[in-house]
Amino acid sequence: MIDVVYFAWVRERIGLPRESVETSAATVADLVAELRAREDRYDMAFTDLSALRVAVDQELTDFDAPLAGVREVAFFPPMTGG
Amino acid sequence: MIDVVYFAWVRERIGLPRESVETSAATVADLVAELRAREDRYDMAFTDLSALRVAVDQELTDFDAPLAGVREVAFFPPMTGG
Amino acid sequence: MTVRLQEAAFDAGAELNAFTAAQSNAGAVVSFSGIVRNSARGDLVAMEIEHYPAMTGSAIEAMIETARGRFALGDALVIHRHGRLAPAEPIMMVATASRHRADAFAAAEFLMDYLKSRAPFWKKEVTASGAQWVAPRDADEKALTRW
Amino acid sequence: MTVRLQEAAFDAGAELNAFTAAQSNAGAVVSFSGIVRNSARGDLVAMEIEHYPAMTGSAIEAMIETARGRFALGDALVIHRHGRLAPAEPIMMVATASRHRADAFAAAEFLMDYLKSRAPFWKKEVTASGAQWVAPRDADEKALTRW
Repeated sequence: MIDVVYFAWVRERIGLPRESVETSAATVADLVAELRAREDRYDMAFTDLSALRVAVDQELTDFDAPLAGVREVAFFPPMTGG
Repeated sequence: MIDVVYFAWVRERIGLPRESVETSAATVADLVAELRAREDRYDMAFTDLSALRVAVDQELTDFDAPLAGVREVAFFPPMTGG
Repeated sequence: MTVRLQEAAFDAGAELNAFTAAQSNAGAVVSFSGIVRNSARGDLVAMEIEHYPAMTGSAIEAMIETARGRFALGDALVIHRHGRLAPAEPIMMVATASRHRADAFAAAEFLMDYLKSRAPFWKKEVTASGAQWVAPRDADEKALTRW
Repeated sequence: MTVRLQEAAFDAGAELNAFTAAQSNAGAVVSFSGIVRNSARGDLVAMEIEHYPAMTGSAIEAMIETARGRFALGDALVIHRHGRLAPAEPIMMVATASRHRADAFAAAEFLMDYLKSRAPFWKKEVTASGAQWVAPRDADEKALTRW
């Protein structure tokens, strides 16, 4: 089980801020493929990966990051702090 | 008559902050030569012109600046504001 | 170092004075304050700021540690708000202290560049005609390349 | 713009807040505060600052005008003290306001670089063992070459 969290318009498109996902995906990209296969709202949220950023266990990383031992994956648009 | 003003260690070496000088010097450099000829304390203050800066009528300038129509010449070391 | 994430407004001047008073023998203190600007059409109702609570604090602390490794940085303060803000309200501030000004300026700019594009905050402009997520500016991503 | 030359101490935080409140739709405010550091041997008694009253104000105003021509600078404040200051006292501050942070930072650094080496101030360190005029740092003169 991995906690998957969404922020900003990713959260709005998917319609929830957080969910637990039963998955054996090896990488973030594999997890994205599984989520897209679920429902249109996921498919649409992940259409353009270049518009998305990902953090694994609260560290920014890439979509090819491995998920072994990971507890939390977060998807969100480019950050606009400051 | 030109008002000549001194700041920081130039003022200390010459021993006064301001004086009126009767001069027909054409440039700042000519005025410096006249002052150096006066007394040792002037000669010593102006020994190393690279360690001095000059302002003419409150504008930073160079030692070859003309003095025609000028009312005030200031001599001082490099500035250390901020 | 101090990192504070909060919904409440803060007093930038009081924070600057407290930060400055806490330094020993710093010659230079730089501060940056970010303020909610109105929308291009002048109809901003609110700026909503979302963040990633489990990540934000540690991400900013890591940025300050990186800045410490690159600049002679005596101390740093970051305050960043989240929630719903009105136009002209303070969003965030950074303060840095160093012996000399070059390090204080560089560290403050470094922290701002990273906070803009690498700290997990997202801004949404709420106007009379609707709400819209703020798009990142190309200049902000580009600013990171200088470090 | 505001330029103030004074012997009295000032409250940097209160000045920052007043400056910020006076802006309309600035998104970024940068401040720099200069503080009297102790001497290398820790025996500073006072920092004496001499200036050229007939020139100082107009020289700083000209620097701000130059900054306005080079950066998208909404407003600027410069406060600089003269006379006898104790260690840890504020010497001076600069504040700049712009729509975006890059201009506010650049204008503040530009003003600081010019104030350091082109505004007619001279600092003298008074220590237990005597008094000495502060020599300009090579880095300060060199900083001007980047503008």
